[in-house]
Amino acid sequence: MATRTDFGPPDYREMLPPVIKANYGKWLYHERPQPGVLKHVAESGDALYTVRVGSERLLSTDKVRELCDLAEKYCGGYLRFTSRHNIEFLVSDANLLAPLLGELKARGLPVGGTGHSITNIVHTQGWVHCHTPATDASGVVKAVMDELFDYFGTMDLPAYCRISLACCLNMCGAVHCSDIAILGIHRKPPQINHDIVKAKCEIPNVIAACPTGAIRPDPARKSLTVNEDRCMYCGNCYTMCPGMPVADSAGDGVSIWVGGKVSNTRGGPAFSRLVIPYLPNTPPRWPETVAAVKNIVEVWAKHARKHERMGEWIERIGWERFFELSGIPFAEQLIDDFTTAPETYRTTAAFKW
Amino acid sequence: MATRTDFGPPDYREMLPPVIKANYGKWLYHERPQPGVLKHVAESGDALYTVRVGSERLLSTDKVRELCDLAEKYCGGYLRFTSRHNIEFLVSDANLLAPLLGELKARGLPVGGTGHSITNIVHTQGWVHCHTPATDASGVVKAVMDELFDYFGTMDLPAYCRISLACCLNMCGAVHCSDIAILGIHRKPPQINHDIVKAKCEIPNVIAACPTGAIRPDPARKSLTVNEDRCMYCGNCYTMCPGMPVADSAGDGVSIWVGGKVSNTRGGPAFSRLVIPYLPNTPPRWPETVAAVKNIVEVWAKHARKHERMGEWIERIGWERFFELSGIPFAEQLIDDFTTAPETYRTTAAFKW
Amino acid sequence: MADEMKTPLLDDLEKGRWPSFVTDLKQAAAKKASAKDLMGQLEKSYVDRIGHWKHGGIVGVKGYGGGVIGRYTDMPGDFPGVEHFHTIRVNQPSGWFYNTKALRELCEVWDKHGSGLTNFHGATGDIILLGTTTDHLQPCFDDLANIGFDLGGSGSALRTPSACVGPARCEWACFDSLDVCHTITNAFQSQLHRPMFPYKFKIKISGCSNDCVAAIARSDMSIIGTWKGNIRINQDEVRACAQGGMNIQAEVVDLCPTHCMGWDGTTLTLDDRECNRCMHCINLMPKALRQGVERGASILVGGKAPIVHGALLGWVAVPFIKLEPPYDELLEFINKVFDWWDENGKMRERLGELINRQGMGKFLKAMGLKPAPQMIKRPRANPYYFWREGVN
Amino acid sequence: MADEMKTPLLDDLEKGRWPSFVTDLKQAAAKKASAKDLMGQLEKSYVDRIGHWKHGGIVGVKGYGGGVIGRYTDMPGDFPGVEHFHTIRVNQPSGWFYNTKALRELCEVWDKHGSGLTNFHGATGDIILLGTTTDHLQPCFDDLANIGFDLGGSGSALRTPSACVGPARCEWACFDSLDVCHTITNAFQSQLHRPMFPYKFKIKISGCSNDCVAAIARSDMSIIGTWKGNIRINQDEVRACAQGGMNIQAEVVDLCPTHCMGWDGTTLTLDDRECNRCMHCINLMPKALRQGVERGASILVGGKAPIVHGALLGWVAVPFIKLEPPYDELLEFINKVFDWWDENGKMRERLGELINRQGMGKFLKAMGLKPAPQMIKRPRANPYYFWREGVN
Ligand code: SRM
Ligand code: SRM
Ligand code: SRM
Ligand code: SRM
Ligand code: SF4
Ligand code: SF4
Ligand code: SF4
Ligand code: SF4
Ligand code: SF4
Ligand code: SF4
Ligand code: SF4
Ligand code: SF4
Repeated sequence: MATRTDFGPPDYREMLPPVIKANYGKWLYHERPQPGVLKHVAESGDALYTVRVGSERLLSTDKVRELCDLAEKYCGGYLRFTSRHNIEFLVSDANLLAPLLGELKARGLPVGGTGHSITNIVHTQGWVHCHTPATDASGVVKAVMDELFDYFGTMDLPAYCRISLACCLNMCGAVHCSDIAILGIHRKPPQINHDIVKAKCEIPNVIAACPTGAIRPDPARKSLTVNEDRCMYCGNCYTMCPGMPVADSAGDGVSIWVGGKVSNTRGGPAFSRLVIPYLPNTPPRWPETVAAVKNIVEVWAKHARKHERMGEWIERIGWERFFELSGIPFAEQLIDDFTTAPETYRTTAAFKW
Repeated sequence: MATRTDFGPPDYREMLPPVIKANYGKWLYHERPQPGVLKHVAESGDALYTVRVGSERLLSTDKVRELCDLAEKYCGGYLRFTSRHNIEFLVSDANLLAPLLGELKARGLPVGGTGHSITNIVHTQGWVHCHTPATDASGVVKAVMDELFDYFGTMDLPAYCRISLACCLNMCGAVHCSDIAILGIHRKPPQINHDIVKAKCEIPNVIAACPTGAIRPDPARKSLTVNEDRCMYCGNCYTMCPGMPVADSAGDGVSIWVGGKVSNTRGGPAFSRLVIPYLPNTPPRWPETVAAVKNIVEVWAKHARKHERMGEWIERIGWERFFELSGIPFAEQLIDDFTTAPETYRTTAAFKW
Repeated sequence: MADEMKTPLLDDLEKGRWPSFVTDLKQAAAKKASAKDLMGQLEKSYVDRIGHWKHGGIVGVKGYGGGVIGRYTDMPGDFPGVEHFHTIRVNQPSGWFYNTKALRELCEVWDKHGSGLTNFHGATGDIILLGTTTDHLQPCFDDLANIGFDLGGSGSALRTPSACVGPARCEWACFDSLDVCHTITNAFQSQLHRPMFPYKFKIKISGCSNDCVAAIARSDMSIIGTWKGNIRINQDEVRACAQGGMNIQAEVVDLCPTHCMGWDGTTLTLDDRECNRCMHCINLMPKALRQGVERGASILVGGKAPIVHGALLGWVAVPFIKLEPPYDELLEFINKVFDWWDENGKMRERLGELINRQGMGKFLKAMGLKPAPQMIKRPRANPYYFWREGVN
Repeated sequence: MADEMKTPLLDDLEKGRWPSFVTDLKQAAAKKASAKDLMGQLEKSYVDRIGHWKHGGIVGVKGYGGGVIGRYTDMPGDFPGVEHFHTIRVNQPSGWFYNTKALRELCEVWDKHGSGLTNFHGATGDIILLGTTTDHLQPCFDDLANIGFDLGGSGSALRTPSACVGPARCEWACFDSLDVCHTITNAFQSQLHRPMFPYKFKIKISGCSNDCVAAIARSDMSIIGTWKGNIRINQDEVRACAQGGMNIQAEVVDLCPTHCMGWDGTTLTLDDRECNRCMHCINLMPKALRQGVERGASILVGGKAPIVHGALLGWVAVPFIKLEPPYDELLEFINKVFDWWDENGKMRERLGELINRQGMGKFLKAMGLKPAPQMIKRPRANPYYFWREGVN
């Protein structure tokens, strides 16, 4: 029997609770009765309570079943996950809201992540499953969220603050547009294994993969050479070719980026910008990274106006002021020297002391 | 006798009228008593009246002597020129101001160019002296200034409006940061004369001169070939090599750019942006160009807020609105496709209909 | 088994108030040797400060060219359980909604064939089944097919599209994001399952410009809801907001990027002609303000992460498109994009990079789209433009 | 002679109220055959809609490698008077100030040796003597030297520096722009007169950030005046402005880019710490507001027109430098820049392009400058940075 293929994902309609089916596309407004709880009211008058629960994302089947138990008990057997990997319980019976919240509390499942909170950190595989990481993902996220935990369950920040993590420059966590991004970086050029290169790699593709043109053919060896002066350790050659590993126990670590944003509100989408070029990998709790993120959140929370995202605040006060207020030293690496550099230069004599 | 060399320009101190020598560096404030007249008051209480006179820049020695006559009659024999090629009479005796203005009027020498006026058009050589122009300079300037003349002698515009002209992409007029720029453009690839290329040109330098990499060596002929698909007629190869002329009677013409600025005030310096990719060369009065410039000035004058330069106004209302208000059709060439293109794309879903 | 293994570093991460992935690892490790060895290897990584996976290899299931990420430990002697430890990408239902029956079935399949570890969800949106052996891939897929779950994308293919919660639970969905996601996913099954593109292609779908799936930052094609016509204002509700403590002037009017609003203490005025539909005011007063009635989407193209030539945000290609079933215009547009990219793209060149290399003009022409100022922030500043045949 | 020549197209440009260059051409043509043939050729260009000059050749005077632009007609048969028609670039006095004696002497020299046509001034700032023959070049220069006028720059050399009117007539000059211009010009005479750089190098000097010589847009090095410390406010004069009809709130406070001002109808407040010294408020109220007392300049580098890689605006290299005679620190900095550029620049590579190619970090290091946030608008968005030796 030929395997059945191309049948596509399950129909989402089968996954919707009755209250949603009934009011699909007819929601009128929402409120946030308390942190972690949304109330959506439909034209029909129906109300749906959503309870958002923080998630470690890396779930065991046991944990998934625990969530199913809860969904069956309180939500008619329906639940969803969010685009930031949180769990959402969909409560149509208002009377079940308080009991659900109580049980979540009892089980240590944190409720929050709505509105002006710090919600889940979008992240990636790290040492758990990927072959190119410069840092771990789940461990750093756990350490940071433990420290920022109070911000998850409250909504008192000036605005949204989205934190993301990616364990290498591939940026699977799409950290490049986050209020705060934690990015794993390598700091040593690839250690070429010529035998592997020769046996397994398509030389022209590896050369084309290098953003800075650091790779040249080495025809004598049927391999490659790397101009180490031009290499900025992105690891893209390794993606293309197992003979060019870049990971290094001592060199690898974490960088911190701030001020990115995705939504089109006010100033619109923006890239995150490098503010700390390197912090060491210090498992299990990455205290330097945790402290850096916490400091940035706190400085922003203290100085920003209401509804001002990280980047909007910094663009208002100026980056020179951000470095002063945050106490982060201004490192040379922060000055762009890639092809996009001219956009970032101060092309005006107007700046602050 | 060896020629005397490297003695440098005349000492500016010899060129300063007594009132300036006496109050050098001690000016306190200025006023604009009327269009074209500045009054500078020094800490000493001394006042200096400057009368600014529009200039064609291309002056005959006779005209220079006429200016000297006036300077001797009213200004103790001193005058200056401005960074935009206007003439400034420096009147220290307030009683001579009115007579000077009278005589200027009688001679048809226009007074103006101060404050929120349209001052002289910075421009270049054009067909008068250069070898690479795509249009004339002095003629276009004369035609445009005749039409905008009333704006020179009044100060009722919302803000400064600096107009500049350059006759080719070398942009000697530094038009790239003007409120309105008139730029000569070619529209045909170079017509290669292989004999000249072979005899006179350094092949690698010509190749390096091409911004789009359109030029390749033609070793057989000891000459060059141009990939016409990649050529955008900048003429830089011709600058390097007489065998590659780009000028063309039918193809050449004028483009219009808006929204640039130099001063660091408010939004700071900015590049001008292309809005009309081509208008024909129609000597002696370039009516299409004159009409286009006038239209832009008038639309801006009508809609901008006080102190809002062309570019500041457009950035506030959005370029989509500028095209609507000005009635200028949006041409494909306006969309950047050079290396700077990504900066110019609309990377947000927020735009106006 | 479990008692031999010491993982003091990981154990430390069971402390603290945020849910711990280490707890999940331990739950799985209690049942599965592979999960246990995963923990062991991870502890080793924590000690060594480096990963212990080899460069991935290509593995898969019959008929598909993707959907599985091959993975092998570099310490098979120490951790034989993860000698093979491939992940399976399972296509999530639109909007990540589930009934518990479906979830429980998934768990069963995964307990049978894999480590018992998952990601809900991967960054692209798939359900990630984390770790199985090569010989289990086909049986696992067969069991998944039985419960109605198909694989997602990997490699140089269309990747699993994803959509925000949309009309299912959000008043701002300007079109049916779930249905569009489902329709696209089904329409392009072959492109999803059989890598034959120059590189990966991602589509993300947000019902409004709040962009809750971060489409603009990380998809080659973002479909983002928007509207035409006036924002509907309920002045009573505006006043209620003011009474409730909102500073309408400071929080709403002053932060409107187009400065098209006014507030005199009783009435909110809005010059809709100048509004750029950024959503800020509506976000702040969901009861008082509603989007215009003529709804549809903008399509942005070219978004992606930094590899190779730097990150790109998506940019406006289609300012407005109506999105109603059967979505023919949309599907046709996607097809055209695929064709043009497929034909012109170099190996590993994302759509945005190709457009940058060739110029947006060529892309627009190929798509039959008319250049419009809405597509750019501002016109070009350099004089390097063309008058070649075909250019207007 | 004059009566044979018909120039109907040029004649049309004698009409209208703006001064006509055609009148000047005719004045010169009445005296000089070269000027007459220039007119004739120009009329021909107006008919043909194309220039009639050949590609320039290299001509000059003894001891100098520049200062003259060679020019030859492509119609020597029709216009023999412009068979050679070179221009001489004469270094203007700082600030373009003249006494009439000097001007009259110049006119005499030019009537003797050239066409009698000039530009006051060229776009770089030189006096342009427009059109002479090769054999007149040296005698003309000798006569110029006699009256104290030296040549300006051309070719791959330092170009004639220029400065705004500055302290001579402007209350906002934060340093002596005329003196700095004069000092630099004299200090680098050899670099000005003997092309030996990779390409041209322009220096422009503005006494304050209004930048009245457009330095930031068109000079490889812009020296732009600025200050530290508080803007001095005369509240009476502020009120006088208000009484005079100025809307202080709308025109001044609301347009301040850093929003650091306040106005309550009687008192203007200003948080100088947040002021970026853009000059807007001072420009509007010159009697009421004065710059801070500690004055100096910022040095920006890299500005240029679009050829080859696109136009660049100057960017901040030295946020603050004191500028007082003998300006040693400044001259030393310029020397360092020359050396580094000379050593590293490719042929026809302007300073800004070299910095872009090598990275600002390398430039700063070579200059011994400490990286500061004032040098950038914002930090990098791409993760492509180095940890090589020498990088901090
Ligand atoms: C559930 C979720 C969509 C989904 O399909 O899963 C969602 C749901 C809602 N979003 Fe969102 N957003 C969700 C991810 C996002 C993202 C994507 C991301 O963070 O990766 C964004 C873009 C973030 C960015 O700009 O970097 C996002 C930007 C917004 C905004 C714009 C905020 C701003 O001013 O920039 C709003 C409007 C608001 O809340 O004022 C919004 C508003 C909402 C509303 C109020 C929409 C509604 O009427 O139901 C929902 C509840 C918000 C809340 O958390 O209080 N949602 N929202 C996502 C929850 C993620 C989580 O678990 O925390
Ligand atoms: C004479 C001159 C300097 C020189 O050394 O020759 C000069 C002189 C003055 N400028 Fe200027 N500027 C002169 C070219 C410029 C330029 C350069 C240019 O146009 O190429 C600029 C930059 C223009 C730009 O941004 O594109 C320039 C931008 C300013 C500004 C800033 C205006 C703004 O808001 O953007 C001021 C301030 C003001 O007037 O409010 C200013 C102010 C002044 C003051 C008031 C300074 C003073 O206190 O004396 C002078 C009289 C201004 C007037 O015309 O009303 N000056 N000024 C130049 C006259 C040119 C002409 O003939 O028209
Ligand atoms: C599993 C996942 C991370 C996660 O933990 O969630 C992931 C994991 C990998 N990504 Fe990714 N990417 C994942 C979402 C992303 C995203 C985010 C998104 O899709 O929204 C991005 C950024 C958006 C984008 O594509 O621009 C992303 C950008 C990359 C890149 C850089 C591509 C680029 O053009 O810039 C690579 C490198 C490559 O493809 O060669 C990459 C490559 C990889 C590889 C296949 C490693 C490699 O070099 O071959 C990783 C396999 C890890 C493993 O062993 O399991 N991954 N990757 C995400 C997919 C899960 C899913 O299907 O739901
Ligand atoms: C005379 C003058 C125009 C004018 O009418 O005022 C001029 C005329 C020429 N410029 Fe220029 N440039 C003149 C100021 C400028 C300026 C403005 C400035 O200096 O402030 C610029 C833009 C600023 C800049 O340098 O970035 C300028 C940017 C160019 C360029 C492009 C250089 C670049 O790097 O982008 C070229 C092409 C080249 O050098 O190969 C060029 C080349 C030329 C040549 C020599 C033609 C050539 O291709 O060799 C022109 C000779 C014309 C002639 O026959 O007389 N000229 N040129 C200006 C010099 C007069 C003076 O000394 O005072
Ligand atoms: S960010 Fe890099 S290391 Fe992390 S999962 Fe993606 S490809 Fe792997
Ligand atoms: S790590 Fe990146 S920069 Fe270095 S050689 Fe490899 S591809 Fe090039
Ligand atoms: S802009 Fe071009 S044509 Fe005009 S003077 Fe300069 S180099 Fe010559
Ligand atoms: S005109 Fe410009 S683009 Fe065309 S070949 Fe010459 S240098 Fe290249
Ligand atoms: S993107 Fe818009 S429609 Fe979709 S969930 Fe977010 S707010 Fe609602
Ligand atoms: S949607 Fe945005 S632009 Fe439109 S009125 Fe509201 S805040 Fe202003
Ligand atoms: S640049 Fe400043 S100091 Fe110089 S003239 Fe202009 S306003 Fe005065
Ligand atoms: S100089 Fe500019 S930034 Fe400073 S207070 Fe005045 S307007 Fe504001």
